[in-house]
Amino acid sequence: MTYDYVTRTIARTLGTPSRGYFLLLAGAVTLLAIGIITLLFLLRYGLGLAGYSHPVYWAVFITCFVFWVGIAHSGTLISAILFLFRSGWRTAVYRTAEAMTVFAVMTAGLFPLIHIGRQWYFYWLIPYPNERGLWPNFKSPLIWDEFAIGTYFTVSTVFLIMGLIPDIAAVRDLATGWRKKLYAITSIGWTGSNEQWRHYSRGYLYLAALATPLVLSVHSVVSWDFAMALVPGWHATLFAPYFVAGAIYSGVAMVITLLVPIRYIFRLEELITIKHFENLGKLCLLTGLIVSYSYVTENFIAWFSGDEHERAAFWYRAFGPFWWASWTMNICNGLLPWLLWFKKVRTNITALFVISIFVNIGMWFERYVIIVVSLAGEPYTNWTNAVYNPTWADWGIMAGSFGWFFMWFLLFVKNFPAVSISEVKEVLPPPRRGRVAASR
Amino acid sequence: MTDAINRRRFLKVLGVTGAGAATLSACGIGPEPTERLIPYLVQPEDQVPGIATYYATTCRECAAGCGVRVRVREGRAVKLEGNPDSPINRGRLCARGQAALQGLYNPDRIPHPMIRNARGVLEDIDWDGAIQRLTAKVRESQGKGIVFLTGAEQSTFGDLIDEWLKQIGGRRVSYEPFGFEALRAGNRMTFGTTAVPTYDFANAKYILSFGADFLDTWLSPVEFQNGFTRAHAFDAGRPASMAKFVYVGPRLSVTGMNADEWIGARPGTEGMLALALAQVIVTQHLARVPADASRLSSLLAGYAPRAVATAIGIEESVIVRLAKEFASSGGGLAVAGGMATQGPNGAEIVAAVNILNYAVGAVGTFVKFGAELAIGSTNTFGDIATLIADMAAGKVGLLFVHGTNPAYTAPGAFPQALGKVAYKVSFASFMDETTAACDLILPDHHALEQWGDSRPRAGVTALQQPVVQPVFDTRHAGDVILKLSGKAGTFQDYLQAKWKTKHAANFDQYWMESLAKGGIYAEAPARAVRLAPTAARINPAAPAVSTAQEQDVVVFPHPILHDGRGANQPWLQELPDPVSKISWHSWVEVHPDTAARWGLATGDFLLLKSAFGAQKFPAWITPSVRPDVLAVPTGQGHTAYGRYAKDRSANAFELLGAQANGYGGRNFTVRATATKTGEHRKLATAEGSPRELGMGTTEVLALSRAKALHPGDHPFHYEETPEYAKEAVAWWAERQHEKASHGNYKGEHPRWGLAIDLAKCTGCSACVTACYAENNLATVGEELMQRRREMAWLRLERYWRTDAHGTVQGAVIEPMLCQQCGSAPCEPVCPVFAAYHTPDGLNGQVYNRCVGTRYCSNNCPYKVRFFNWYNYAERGGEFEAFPEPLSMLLNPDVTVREKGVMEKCTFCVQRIRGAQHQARIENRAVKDGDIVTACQQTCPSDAIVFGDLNDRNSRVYELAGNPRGYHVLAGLNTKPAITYLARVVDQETPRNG
Amino acid sequence: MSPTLRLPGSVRELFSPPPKPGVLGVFGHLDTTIAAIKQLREAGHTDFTVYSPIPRHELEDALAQPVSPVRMFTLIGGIAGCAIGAWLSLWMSEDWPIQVGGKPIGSIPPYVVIMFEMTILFGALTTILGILLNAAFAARRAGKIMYDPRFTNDRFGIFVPAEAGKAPKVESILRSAGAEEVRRG
Amino acid sequence: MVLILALPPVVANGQQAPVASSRYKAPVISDTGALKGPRQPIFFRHDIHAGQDQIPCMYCHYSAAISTEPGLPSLQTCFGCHQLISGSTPSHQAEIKKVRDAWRDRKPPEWIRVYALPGFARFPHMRHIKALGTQSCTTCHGDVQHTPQIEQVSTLRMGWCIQCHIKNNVSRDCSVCHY
Repeated sequence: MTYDYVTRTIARTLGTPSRGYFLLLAGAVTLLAIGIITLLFLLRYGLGLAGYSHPVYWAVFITCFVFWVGIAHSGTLISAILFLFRSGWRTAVYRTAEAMTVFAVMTAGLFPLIHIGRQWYFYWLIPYPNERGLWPNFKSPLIWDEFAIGTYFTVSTVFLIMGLIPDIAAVRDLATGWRKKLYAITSIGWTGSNEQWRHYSRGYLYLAALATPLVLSVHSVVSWDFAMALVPGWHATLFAPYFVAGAIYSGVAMVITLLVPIRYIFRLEELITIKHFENLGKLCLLTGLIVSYSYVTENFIAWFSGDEHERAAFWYRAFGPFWWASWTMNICNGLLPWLLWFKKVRTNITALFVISIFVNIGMWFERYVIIVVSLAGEPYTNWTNAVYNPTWADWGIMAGSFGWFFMWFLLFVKNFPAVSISEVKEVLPPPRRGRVAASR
Repeated sequence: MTDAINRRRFLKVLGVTGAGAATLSACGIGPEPTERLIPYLVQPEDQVPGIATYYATTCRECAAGCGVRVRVREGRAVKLEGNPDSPINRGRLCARGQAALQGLYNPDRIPHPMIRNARGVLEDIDWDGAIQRLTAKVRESQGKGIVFLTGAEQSTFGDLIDEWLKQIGGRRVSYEPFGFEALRAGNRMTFGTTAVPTYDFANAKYILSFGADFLDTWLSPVEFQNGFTRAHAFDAGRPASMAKFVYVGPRLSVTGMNADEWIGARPGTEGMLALALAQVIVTQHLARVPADASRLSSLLAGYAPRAVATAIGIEESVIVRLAKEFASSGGGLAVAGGMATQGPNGAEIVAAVNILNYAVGAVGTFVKFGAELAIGSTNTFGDIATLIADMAAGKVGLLFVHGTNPAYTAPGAFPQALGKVAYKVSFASFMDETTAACDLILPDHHALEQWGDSRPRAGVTALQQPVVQPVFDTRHAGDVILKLSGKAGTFQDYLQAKWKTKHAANFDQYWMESLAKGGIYAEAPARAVRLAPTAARINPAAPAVSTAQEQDVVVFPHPILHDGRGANQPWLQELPDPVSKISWHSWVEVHPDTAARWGLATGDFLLLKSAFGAQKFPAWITPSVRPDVLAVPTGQGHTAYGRYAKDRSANAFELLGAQANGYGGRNFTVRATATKTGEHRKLATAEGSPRELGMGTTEVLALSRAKALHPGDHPFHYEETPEYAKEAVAWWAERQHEKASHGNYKGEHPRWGLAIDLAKCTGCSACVTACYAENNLATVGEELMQRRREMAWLRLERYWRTDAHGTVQGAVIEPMLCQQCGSAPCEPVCPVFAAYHTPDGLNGQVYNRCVGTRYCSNNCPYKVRFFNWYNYAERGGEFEAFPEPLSMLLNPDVTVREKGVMEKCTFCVQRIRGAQHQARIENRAVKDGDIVTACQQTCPSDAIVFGDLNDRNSRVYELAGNPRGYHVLAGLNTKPAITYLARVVDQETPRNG
Repeated sequence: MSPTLRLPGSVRELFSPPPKPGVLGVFGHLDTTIAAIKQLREAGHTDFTVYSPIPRHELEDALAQPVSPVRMFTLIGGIAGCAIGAWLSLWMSEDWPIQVGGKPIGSIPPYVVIMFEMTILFGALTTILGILLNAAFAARRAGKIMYDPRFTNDRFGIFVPAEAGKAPKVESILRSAGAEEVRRG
Repeated sequence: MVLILALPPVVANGQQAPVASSRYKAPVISDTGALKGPRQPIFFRHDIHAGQDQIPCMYCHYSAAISTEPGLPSLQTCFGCHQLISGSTPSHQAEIKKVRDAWRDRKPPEWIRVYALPGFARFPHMRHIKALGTQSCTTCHGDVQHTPQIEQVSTLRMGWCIQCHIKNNVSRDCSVCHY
């Protein structure tokens, strides 16, 4: 495989889209439209349209929020952490993962704004100097959230763009017409001169070094939205690692879900090989096991603590009216990944794809269980245990979020190299005169 | 109605000042000030804008005649409070009284007189026209039988009617659906008088109720509840003791819930039980039995416990024990009424209970004849039956209806008979079932708009004065009658003239004083009664045992909607029934065993078919009713009356017959078949888990243990920190406090707190409605109630209380409201400081800062924060809570919340600030007792006390240190400002659920 | 950045520096490129530019470049971010003291989160800034020089600035090192 | 407003400061269109009543010192004087006639509101007058005594309230104004 081959194969993915692509895009936009219409209704009539019921004051919206933030995690993990670990196999997949990250955060970021009662005052959460002289409450986990998500979005975005620059330059030098102009601007004069590479590779290293703790922090902060509260089932020190693992788990699953079709549609079999998928599978297995372990720990501690409220909460979770949600979660996240112990499964694209879908579902339900069920069965006052059912408004917004995410993702893969050109080249043996000194 | 009309009427109602207008338009918390300011033409000398004026008048929601003080702001009545001068309610008020305002400003009131035209359709008519027509009608129907049907009307207005009827030759019939025929008949049998005595619960030492629901619907609930808690509460003014309360009846009512012991005797056998007790007492000489009681020995002989135990359905030993307890208490009081006395043998049961009272010498001490209750003077159901017969026979040519709605309470028979009446005139304020069938409608003023008086009991005359301008184009029925009878002057003049006859000497001063006091309150001389010879001949025989397919169905008065008159007041509809916690709908109570036998779940519909009618009710599975009894409340199922009442659930009166029984009463206990219809309904209930499950929210003490407590004991104290850590923790807490005491928090501040005595709280729910009234709480309607979206800042959690065997003996009611925690979980999680801690220790909730993340509610272990899912104040909105003119009773001192904001109990912060303003103006400090929260003010049993916990001399400080005191979920270290005092039960091993 | 650096008159000027005459050699192989670099250095050339589609350590070694100063940007940015985070949370709490949950007005533990996030944010942003500035100034120093689109694909290149006089000598060096193609501009 | 706070206590007690406005003569307004503020149904001139004639604010706005609401004088109050006083110039007479007509027709004028707070903010007038004195109306309402037609001189925005609260070192607690 030569450099030239790599460049051209990847550049080919930017060719004129097929009808299938446009159909997908149309689908995504339709979902988005549904979401927007639902949102307009919520704004006009109030959140009552959603299924909320005392005391379940957080529900599907926050579930989706956590779900998308979770998805956002594998991207930076693969691009930054594995970069620091110098693991070569990441090069072929990290671009997709990173794009996914950015768009997932974009999606997640919307939910806190949608779910608040007076959406038009969302900016009150931002510390801006105002005539009233009021500031937000930095003790509130929600403000931490705002900072964490904001930072994460900014950093992962610049990280993605940085990685893109040399590749954009590469496609610029191949492209023609308006695309050339676009790439000429977006590649901000990249030539690949030694000076550029020198600062670039250094900076990239530091970005990776900064992004790594960030990844771990963001979902910890999100988890503290719950861990900082005293709701039994939320109030656990375990939450930060538990959520981070869960996030990466769902993220990796989502990467697989996205890579499989991309690889198939763009004929990237030679760049994205079975090996890559197997490694993703392993990652999935690892994080999956951590998550399952967390489930066990949660329940054990609830029993071991001897606190009747904790016990009641987890009993309600497993055998209360929401048992189906809990068991969906346990099966999808706890049992399915065990299949990945087998190499046969890990190396079978179809199997991986199916599992990844189920993991995504399972992880959505995990958040549903943690948020909705914990609130519904909060045992402090037995008097208030709720009956909660989502309504069309909940589903509408959720559909919209998927539309929003996939719209951006589809637009991205058609306009920018979905696989890193320069980094793939890096792991190839460089061209040398004669076959001498291939030893390297 | 167009806005213009609204505005004009609105201006008519208030000579508006800016404030008045501003608050009305201030729907939502956005800045929406009035654009126009309309000054008074002439400033009423007793009204200052921004300052509330209180007028004393009388509550006419039921016949008890409680005195009220109406809080008037800028010409609008915004709140009712009990009149402390009134000996009846002693400044307290019940939920129904609180809701009188919603009758006054009800959007469904008949705005102007109406007449049925040739096409049989009601059309508008002006007053003069209407009165002309009526005068003519009266003239032509003289001799054809004129009947004036009123409610319990023991008043000058009643006298006026009688006078006029004498003049035109007609008769008056007064009708109370839940009359007290049994009581009067029973009294006649035993004491030869039909008078209804007053009962002195306050001084009783042992209270035994045979179905008498004196806390919710029987005679004078507020008065009795006040008295009852004085007797029954633990260490209420007396050395640690409490009067035991035993309830005998087929189901637990609000009254039953408060019993220390529940005897679920078979319905109809209460009399036998009473006589059995008397028998034991007399034969074993347990009390100083009056000499003439010997006459009864032959009667009692037949009621030895062994003989009747099986028939009654309880063990003989229990009967003997009860008799011993009752007699040895040295102050036993037995009352009979309600469900027990609404069967065919009701009168005998009353007589039997009278005998029991007589045996222990309660008659004359606790049962006071002389101070008779006016309610006893209404006509019997027998008279109603005859009236119906006369009407059906066409013997009534002209019928006036005022203050009663027989077409609803006597369905079937009455409406049919009504059709036969030539001309029907109604004075009703609402288009209720009866009025809808009338030919001429002359809407009367609401009680709060009119002059009047009432004599609820001998010695007491309560005055009524108009406190607001009439909201609609209505007229005082008295004025109308005066015009008809060709007399000059208004009813006010008539009233004063009548009063003058009683007290001529410097009348004006007397009049003004009476107005200020709300009436004249004198003690009627006691009247001794002796046992009548008939007493020995009574026979309270029990009816046959109900068979499998035929059930005993008990129709009982709804404690909130009563006989249905409250059904169009959204506050009352939304207020969960104190026992079932079901709102906006009716239900049938089914015992779990029965339900299991029939495969019934809560919400499944049962079709009850009696000899007289059939109705469907959703089942409520509850252990608080006998397995062989079904119980149905009245109140719902209106076919007219108004938007809130119409076509809602089923009318239980349909199941009842219109025939009077032996003693001229009505049978409210009927035999009926019950069949599952297969339909199901999600009931709008506020009930969560009916059992407290030992999660430590409520505490119950056996009387013996409570007595053993000494000052300084803390049986419920939750030890948060181990000994070795105490010092460090204290030091740390101190440092934390310093770090937290900047700016506004520097220096000394009060810490507002509340003490709630569960031993006093009866669960009557008056506080809840008072809270709705004071704090502009929105009513959300049935659909949203089903989704648990009620806005009640204060809810009453009812947990069944069982004995050692797990059988329900009553309930513990826990008022749950914002605990105003010292270190509140809700505060730190709010991103915008909308929930924060005020210097005076409240959990402030700044509506206009709230963005609605709802995190505070998630983090509140008490779950007492409520979210505005919709804009309940939106004009014409789907969930509008204050349709014109209901919005006029909005409290101007409280923000009307917008959609998307969180709200919760504020400890009536507007009252706190008001008191502080006043104190500042008067250059003094706020005194203990200056601030009274709405719930505390109305509580008939004085269970709630508000004050400053930092003030060593305040009442609340003292109560907070009470050994029975505990904090809910103290283990969470939230440091609540509310101290609950444990419920005390006169029982061996009580368990709270 | 060298102290002798002259800041450009305008941004425009920064991005379009004056053209520089010189020789461009295009190489197909890494080792030949490295050889050429070595020879050029021996010949005393220092300010030539090497193009490559990917970063290679061999090239860096051959060029013996100093470590990029970007790290200073990252460090300063991080510290500044942390400070800003601390100021934000603490000052804003004290500006209008509001008590919540009985916690101190300004309590460090919860604010650590803010500080941390701000550290990362500013660190990342300044790093980007560092890369851009350094690259920009480098480009400015090098001036407007010859470039070939293949460099981003599979070719290596060396541009040696040289007046017409010196050019032939440079060309010969490049050729001898194995350049596929040598151009003069 | 600094001036107001600096006034001698005698003024704070309600008497007019002789120097302040005894020489003041309300101007003759020829072009009312030029005046700022909303045009009221009756061209009521505070500068004549409060300035020239030195009627204390509390005479009409009688409840400001005891109530949260300043109170709007009832038409009776106006008529009380204008029964006798019918104005010197034709323009004045015209306006005063409106008052008398209104009284005759029992139809109070609908004044256009100038100062309005949102429904969620409470401003207890008596507390502020108690603290700042009876002359302190001008603190928020401007130099009414010399204003022919009332206009809103202060923003009534929260920041504006807060500044004054900080300056006078009184509570900034939210629940003082918002409940």
